[in-house]
Amino acid sequence: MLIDTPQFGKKHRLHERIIESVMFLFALFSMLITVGIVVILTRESFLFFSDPKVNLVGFLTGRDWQPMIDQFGFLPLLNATFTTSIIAMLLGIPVGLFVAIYLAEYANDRMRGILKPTLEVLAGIPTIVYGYFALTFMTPLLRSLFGQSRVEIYNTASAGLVIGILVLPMIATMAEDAISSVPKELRLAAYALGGTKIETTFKVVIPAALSGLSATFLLALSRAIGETMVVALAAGAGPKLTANPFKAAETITGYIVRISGGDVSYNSVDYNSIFALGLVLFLITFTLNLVSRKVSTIFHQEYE
Amino acid sequence: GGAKEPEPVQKNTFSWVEDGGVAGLPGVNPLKVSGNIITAGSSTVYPLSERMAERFKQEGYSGVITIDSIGSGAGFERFTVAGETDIANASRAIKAKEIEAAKQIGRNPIEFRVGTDALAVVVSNQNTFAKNLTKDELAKLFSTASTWSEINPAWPKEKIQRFIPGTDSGTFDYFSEEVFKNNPQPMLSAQNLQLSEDDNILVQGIKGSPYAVGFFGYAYYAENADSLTILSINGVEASKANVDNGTYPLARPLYIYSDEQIMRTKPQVAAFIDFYLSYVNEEVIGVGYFPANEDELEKGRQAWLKAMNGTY
Amino acid sequence: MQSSLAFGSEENVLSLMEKRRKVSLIWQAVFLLATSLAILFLVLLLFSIIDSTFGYAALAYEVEPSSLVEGRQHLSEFSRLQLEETARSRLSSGILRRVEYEKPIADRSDKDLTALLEQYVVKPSVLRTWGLWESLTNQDEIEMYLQEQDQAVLTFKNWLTFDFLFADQSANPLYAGIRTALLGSLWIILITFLFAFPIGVGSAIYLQEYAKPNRLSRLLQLNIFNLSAVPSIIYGLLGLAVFVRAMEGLTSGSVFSTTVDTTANGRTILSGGLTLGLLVLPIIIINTQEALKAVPDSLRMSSYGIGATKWQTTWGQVLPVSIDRILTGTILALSRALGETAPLVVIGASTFISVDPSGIFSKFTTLPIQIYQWSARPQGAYRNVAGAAIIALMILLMILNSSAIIIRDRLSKKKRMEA
Amino acid sequence: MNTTNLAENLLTAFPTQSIAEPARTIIRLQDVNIRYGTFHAVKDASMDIYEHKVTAFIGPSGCGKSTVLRSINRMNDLIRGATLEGKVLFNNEDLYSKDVDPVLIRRRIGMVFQKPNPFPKSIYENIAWGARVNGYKGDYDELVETSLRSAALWDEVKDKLKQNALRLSGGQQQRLCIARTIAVQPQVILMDEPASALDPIATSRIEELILELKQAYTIVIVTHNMGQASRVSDYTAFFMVDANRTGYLEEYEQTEQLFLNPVHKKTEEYISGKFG
Amino acid sequence: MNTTNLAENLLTAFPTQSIAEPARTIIRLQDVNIRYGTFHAVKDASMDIYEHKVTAFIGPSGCGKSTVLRSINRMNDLIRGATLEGKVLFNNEDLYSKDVDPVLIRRRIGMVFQKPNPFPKSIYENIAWGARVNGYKGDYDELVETSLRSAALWDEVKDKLKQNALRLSGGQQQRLCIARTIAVQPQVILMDEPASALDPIATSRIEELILELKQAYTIVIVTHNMGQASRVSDYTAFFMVDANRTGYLEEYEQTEQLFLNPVHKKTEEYISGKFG
Ligand SMILES: Nc1ncnc2c1ncn2[C@@H]1O[C@H](COP(=O)(O)OP(=O)(O)OP(=O)(O)O)[C@@H](O)[C@H]1O
Ligand SMILES: Nc1ncnc2c1ncn2[C@@H]1O[C@H](COP(=O)(O)OP(=O)(O)OP(=O)(O)O)[C@@H](O)[C@H]1O
Ligand SMILES: [Mg+2]
Ligand SMILES: [Mg+2]
Ligand SMILES: O=P([O-])([O-])[O-]
Repeated sequence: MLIDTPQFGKKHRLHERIIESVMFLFALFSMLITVGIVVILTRESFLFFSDPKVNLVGFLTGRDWQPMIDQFGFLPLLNATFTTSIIAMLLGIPVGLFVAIYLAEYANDRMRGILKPTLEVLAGIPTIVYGYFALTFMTPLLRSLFGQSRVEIYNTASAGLVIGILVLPMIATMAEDAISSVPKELRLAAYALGGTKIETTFKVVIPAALSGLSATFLLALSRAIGETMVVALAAGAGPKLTANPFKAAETITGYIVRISGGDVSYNSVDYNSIFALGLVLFLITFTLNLVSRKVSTIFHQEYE
Repeated sequence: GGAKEPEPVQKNTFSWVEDGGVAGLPGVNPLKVSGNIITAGSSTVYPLSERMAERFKQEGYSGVITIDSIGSGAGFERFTVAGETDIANASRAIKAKEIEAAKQIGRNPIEFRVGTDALAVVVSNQNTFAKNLTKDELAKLFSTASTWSEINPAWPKEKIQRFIPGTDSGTFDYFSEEVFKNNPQPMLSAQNLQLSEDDNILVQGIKGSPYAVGFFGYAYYAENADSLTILSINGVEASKANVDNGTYPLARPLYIYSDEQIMRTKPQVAAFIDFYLSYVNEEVIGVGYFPANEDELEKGRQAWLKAMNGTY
Repeated sequence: MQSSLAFGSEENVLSLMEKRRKVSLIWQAVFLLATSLAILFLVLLLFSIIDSTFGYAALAYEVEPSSLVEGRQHLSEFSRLQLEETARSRLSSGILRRVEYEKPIADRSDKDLTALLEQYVVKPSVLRTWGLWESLTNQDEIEMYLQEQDQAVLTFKNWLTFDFLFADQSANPLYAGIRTALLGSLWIILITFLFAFPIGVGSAIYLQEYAKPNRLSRLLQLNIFNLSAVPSIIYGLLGLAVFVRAMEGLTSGSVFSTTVDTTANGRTILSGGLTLGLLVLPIIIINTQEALKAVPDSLRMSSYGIGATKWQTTWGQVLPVSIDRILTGTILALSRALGETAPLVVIGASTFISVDPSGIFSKFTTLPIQIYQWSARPQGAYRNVAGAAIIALMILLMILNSSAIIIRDRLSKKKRMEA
Repeated sequence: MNTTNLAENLLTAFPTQSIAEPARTIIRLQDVNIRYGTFHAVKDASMDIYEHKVTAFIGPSGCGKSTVLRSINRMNDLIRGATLEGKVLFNNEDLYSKDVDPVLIRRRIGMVFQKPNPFPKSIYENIAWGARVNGYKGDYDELVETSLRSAALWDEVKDKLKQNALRLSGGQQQRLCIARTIAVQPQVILMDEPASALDPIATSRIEELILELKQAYTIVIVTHNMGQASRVSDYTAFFMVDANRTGYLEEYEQTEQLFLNPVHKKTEEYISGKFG
Repeated sequence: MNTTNLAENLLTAFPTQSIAEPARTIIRLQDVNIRYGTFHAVKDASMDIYEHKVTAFIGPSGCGKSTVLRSINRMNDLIRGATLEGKVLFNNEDLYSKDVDPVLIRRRIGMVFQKPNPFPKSIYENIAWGARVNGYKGDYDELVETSLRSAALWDEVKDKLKQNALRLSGGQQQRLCIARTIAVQPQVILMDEPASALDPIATSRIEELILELKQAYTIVIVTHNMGQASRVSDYTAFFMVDANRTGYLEEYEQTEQLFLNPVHKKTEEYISGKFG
C-alpha cells in the first residue's frame, strides 16, 4: 500500500486541536480589549466619583469644569464636543453625500478612477495634519471672512469644519456603498415611469438607501466625537459653556489630551477625571456604533 | 527613607573628570560621558535644559538624554513619586510635601539654581492701550474683571481673553502664589480662560486678539517680541538690570533638582549637572532668560561638591 | 371624464419638463460642486503643508563672516587655511575637542569645516520666515522687513533637506531634524506589526474558518466592529493604565535584566507599539476576514474532498491565495498606526530625545508626536520644520500605501491570469 | 364618485379591433443597429409595430430581444457603452433625434420588467410616484384606484394601500408594476418577460391582463414561452443570432401565420423545440 | 523505473465485471433524511451502491441529488445547518457514528465537482498536495505520473507539470481534478455533474474516463443529461420532489431496466422529457 490506511476511528489530531484553540484564544483577545477598556475606565472613574468633592449629579449637570478648584461639571466639555461634531456633520454629511451621489450615479469610470484614489489619499492623511491645517489655514480663513474681533484665534468652528473635511472621505465612500447597493431594478423602474435622474436619485434611490446612509452618518458622528488632534490644536484649551462656535472651548478629547500631555499626576483627581471623561466618551461612541450597526442590519434585511 | 550613608567610593574614579573646571567644580570632558539621563518638568526650564543638553552632546556626550516638557508639578511627580527621572526641571522651588514624597522613595532632592526668569505678562502688539499694570490690577485682570474698562475706565469696554499656563506648570503655581496669595480659585474661575502646557498655544492665542492677555516665561516672549508687547508691572520693566537688582516683581528662580544617590550611581547625571552649572551663564541669555545671581549659583556648586564629595 | 387632462395639455407637459430639466441640471451642478470642494480641500491641505516647507527666511548671524576674516562676506569664500585657522581659534574649547577627537580638523573636508563654522561660530538664527505663497507674491513686504532689520540676511529655504531627515532634534530650528522621530515611528510600527498581525490574522481565521454561527461568534464579530470604531484616544487611556502603569516592570524591561540602568519607566517603545497594536487589531481582523471571504468555497471543498483537514486546508490552500489581500489590509492598518498621535500623547511619549532608540525598552518619540510638539513651539520657524516633517511623514505613508497597491496589483494580475 | 365608470372608460375608450382590421403603425424601426461598446448586439432590424396590438418578441437567449425592446423607449441610454444607429419612429417622430427628451418618451412608452421591481414604498405611493413626478394634477386616490383596477389588483389590495409593496406576492408585485405603468398613461407598454419569474397561476392572470389592456394600449412583450406568445400576441417577431453572436430579425408575421406556416427554416426549428 | 507498469497495475488490479455478475454492496443508505435547518431536503432515501459499478443519480433540479451525494462522504458537514438522520454504511461501517473521522472518510470516498476547481498551484502540486497531507511516503514523481495517466491527462501535460493548473482548458482541469482524487487512492469517487460545464468533446472524454475508472473504483455520478446516464452507468437512481419541495428516491434500477422499462409513471414522464 502506498499510503498507510488507518481505521475510520477518530485520529487524535492534537496539533489541529491546539491550533484551533490558539486561534480561538486570539479571537477572544479582542473581547479582552473591550473588557479591559470597560474595566479600566470604570475602575478609575469609580475612584473619581468616590472623591468626596465629586458627585454624579454635579458631574452631569454642573456648568463649570475646573477640577483644580473643585468644579466638576462636564457640560462645557460635552457641549464643545457636540458643537465641533455638529459643525463637522453640517459640512461632512451634505458634501460627503453629494460626492457619493456623484460617484454612484453620475461619474463615469474615468472620473471615478480619479476621485476614489483622491478620497483615499484624503482618508489616509494623519489627523495631526488636519489639526495643523485647521490652525494654519482654516482659522485664518474664518477670521478674515468674519472678522478678527468676532472669531477667536481658537474656536470650535474651525476645528469642526476641519473634522468635517476629515470625515468626508469616510462618509463619501460608505455612502457610495449604500447607494450603489440599491438594486438597479429600482432605478430602471423609476426611469421607465418617466422620472428624471434627479427625481430617481432623491425620491427612489436615496430613500431605499436610507438605513445604510443613516448608519454611515452615525458612524461619522461617532468618529467626529472621538477626534482628538484637530480639537487639541484648534478648538481651544479651556472648558467653556458657549453656543458661539467662534469662541474657544475645550472638548472631552481635547481635555484628555491636554491633561495627559502635561502628564498626569498619579492618583490625582486630574488623572482620574480623564478616565471618567474617557468613560463618557466611550459610552457615547459605543452607543452610536451599536445603533449604527443595528440600523444597517435592518437595511440588509429589507432587501433579502 | 532618608539619605543613606554615602558608600565609600575611590577618588577620581570618573574618567570624565578633568582639570580646568569652572568656579571650583571639576572640569567635565563630555567625550568620556555616556549612559542615559532622564529629565522631565518645567516647560519654562525646557528651552534652557534643551540648550544645555545639546551643547553637552555637541561637545561629545554619547548617551541618551530625554527632556519631557510637562510642567514643574508633573516633573516633580515623576521625580519624587514615580522615581522615573534623574533630574526634575522646575520653575518654582520644590514644596515641602514633594520633599516628603521623595523621602518615601528614598530620594533626597538637591536643588541647583540655574537661572532667573522674568515672568512676562504680555498682550498682543495690536493692543495699544495697556502698557503698565499694578499688582492689584494684575490680580483683577486675571480673575474677576470681565472687560478691560473695569481695570481702567480709559480702556475699551471689550471682553478680556485670558491665556495662562496649565495648572501643572510652575508658572501657574508661581503666579497664583505671587499674585493671588496661593489661591488659584479666582484665577481658575475667570471667564474666557484658556490653559495650556504648550506655550505656543498661549503665544498664538494672545497674538490673535487685541483684547487677549497672558503670561509665561520670558523666553517665550523674547521669541515673539515682534508680535507681542510685554507689560511693565508696578512701573518696572522686565529687563536684565531690573531682574538683577530685584525690582521686577515677577522675577523667579529656575531650578533643576537631582539626588545624591542618583548622581553617584549614574555619574553621567553628575557630569551633566556639573556641565550645566559650569556653562549655563553662557547660554541663558540666548535662550531668553537671565543669569541667576552669583550667590545662588555658588550654592548649587557647593551642593554638587557636597553630594559628590569623595567620589572623584 | 378625460383623466389624461389631469397631466395638463401638451404645452403644460413641455413647460413642466423644462422645469424638471432645470432642477436636474442644478442638482448635477451641486454634486459636481461638492466633489470639486472635496478635491479643493485636498489641494488646500497639501498646499498649506508645502507652503510652509519652502520659502524665504530672514536669518541673523551672531558673528558675521566678515568679522572672522577681513573682506569675506561668506564662509564659502574662505580659503582652506582660513577655514582651519578660524576653526582652531573660534570654536569653543569643548566643541573643538570633540571635533578633533572625532576627526582631526586637518583631515576634514572644506564642506565639513564650513558647516562646523556655520553652526558653531557664525550661529545663524531665524528672525522670520515666509511661506511659499508669500515668498512668491509678497516680495514688497519682505523687502520692507529686510530694510527695517539691518543685519538680516535673506535666503530661500527648503526646509525638507536630506540633512533634515538624518539630523537630531535641536533647539535651533535651522538644525532640527527628524531622525530620532523617524526611527521611533519605525520601531513602533514594527512592534505593532509583530503584536497585531499574528493575533489579528489568527482571530480572523478563527471567525471565518472555524467559528460556528452561534451567539458567541456573533458577539465576537459585533465586538470587533465596535472596537474598530472606538476613538483612538481611549486606546491611549487603556495603554496608559495597562502598559505604562500596571505592566511597567515588563514594558520598561526591568524584570528581564539589570542592564536597563534607568529607573523603571513604562513609557517605552514596547508600550507604544502594544497600544497601537490594540488600536489596529480590529482593523486587521476585519481586513483579513474580507480577504478570507473572497476565497471561493470551491477551493475549500476540493481540499476537503481529497481528505485534507481543516487546518491543512486553511494553511495549504486558503492562506496562500489570500495572503496578498491580508498583507494589503495589514499595511493599510499599519499606516493608520503610523499617523496616530493622540494615544501616544496620552501614554506620554517623550519630547526631546537626542539619541536614537536602541530597542523596545527605549524611550521614544514619533513623527506625529514631533509634529505636534513642533507646532506647539513658540518660534515661528518650527512651523516650517513641522511642515517639512509632515511631508516626510506623508512620504513614508505613501511608500507604505504604494507597497500595498503593488501587492494588490500583483494580485489582480494573478487573478487576470487565472481568468 | 363613480370610479368604476372611470375604469370602464379607460378600458372601453377604444373598441376592440380584430386582427383582420388594418392597423396603424405606432412604432417603426428602420435599420436599427445596436452595439454595446464594440460588440454588435443587433443588426439591421426593421419592423412596424401596430397600435392596439400585442407584439411578441421570441428567439433564443442572447439574440437581442431585450436590447431591441429597450431601444424603443431609450432605456438603453442608461446602459454604459450602448449605442444605436438607424431610426426608431414613434408616431412618425424620430425618438433618437437630438431635441427629444428621453424622459418624456418613457412616460409615453412605459416598461415592465422581468423581475417585479416595486419601489420599497407603500402600494399607494408606488402608483402615485410616477404621476407625481410627471405633474399629475388630478385626484390621486382616484388615480390609484383606477390604475389598480385596470391591473386587476384592486380587490386584492384595496384594504392595505398603505402597506409596503414588497410584502405582496410576486404575481401581485408584477401587476402592481403594470398598474404603476398605467398610472402615467402611456400609449405603449413594453414588457420584458413579465411572467417568467412567476408561478403558472400568476402567469395566466398576467396573460389575461395583457389581453384586456391591449384595448387601450399598444403592447410589446418579450417571452421565452412559445405558448405564451401564441396565446397573447397578434404579431410575433422571431429573432436569431448569427455566428458572431449578433442578433437579427429572422421573421416577423402575424402570430397565427408565424406559428402555423413559418416561412424560414430556422423559425420552424425554433418553434418546434429543436434548439434554444 | 516502470511507471507505466504501475499505472497498468492500478487499472488492471481488478478484473472487469459484467453487469450481470452479482456485485458487492459497498455503500448502503438506510432511511436517510437530510435537512438544511428546518427545510427537509431529502426524505427516507434507502439504497445500495455496488462496488465497481457506476451509479447515476438523475432527477429534476432541486430534488436533492447533490445533497444525497454529499452525504456519502460527509461533505454536508461543511454546510451550515445541514443535518442527517438515518444511516450511511460504508463497508458496513456507519459513517455517521460518533467516533468516525470525516477527514478519513473523504480520503476513501473522493469527490469531483461540477465546476472544475483545481488548486491555484502547479499541475504537479495539485496532485502531490492531497497525497502529502495524507502522509504519502512514496515517490511523488511516480505518483503524479500514474495519477495523470489514469485520468488520461498525462500526454497532454507531461511537459508542463510546473505550469499553473488554472491555465488548462476546462476539460483538462476536470480531468486534473479526477487525477488529484485518484492520487489519494480512494475506493469510491463521487462526481457531481462533472461534465455539465464542459463542451461536447471534453464531455465524451470524461465519459470514456469514467468507463475506464470503474474497473478500479466505485463511481457515483450526478447528471442532468439522460444520455450520459444511460451511456456510463450500470445503475440509475431517479429522484423526485414532492409538493413540499422535499426530494425522495422514486425509482432505483439497473440502468437499462430503468430507461427501457420504467416502473413508475413519473420516471417515464421524466425520461421522455415531459417535465424537468
Ligand atoms: N449591458 C450590456 N453590456 C454588454 N453587452 C450586453 C449588455 N446587455 C446585453 N448584452 C449582450 O447583448 C446581446 C443581446 O442581449 P439581450 O439581453 O438583448 O438578449 P435577449 O435576447 O434578451 O436574451 P435573454 O433571452 O437571455 O434575455 C447578448 O449577447 C448580451 O450578452
Ligand atoms: N446549502 C444549502 N442550504 C439550504 N438549502 C439548500 C442548500 N443546498 C441545497 N439546498 C436545497 O436543498 C434542495 C436540494 O438541493 P440539491 O442541490 O441537492 O438539489 P439537486 O438535485 O442537486 O439540484 P440541481 O440539479 O439543481 O443541482 C433544494 O431545494 C435546495 O434549494
Ligand atoms: Mg432579455
Ligand atoms: Mg446539484
Ligand atoms: O512649565 P512650567 O515652567 O510653568 O512649570
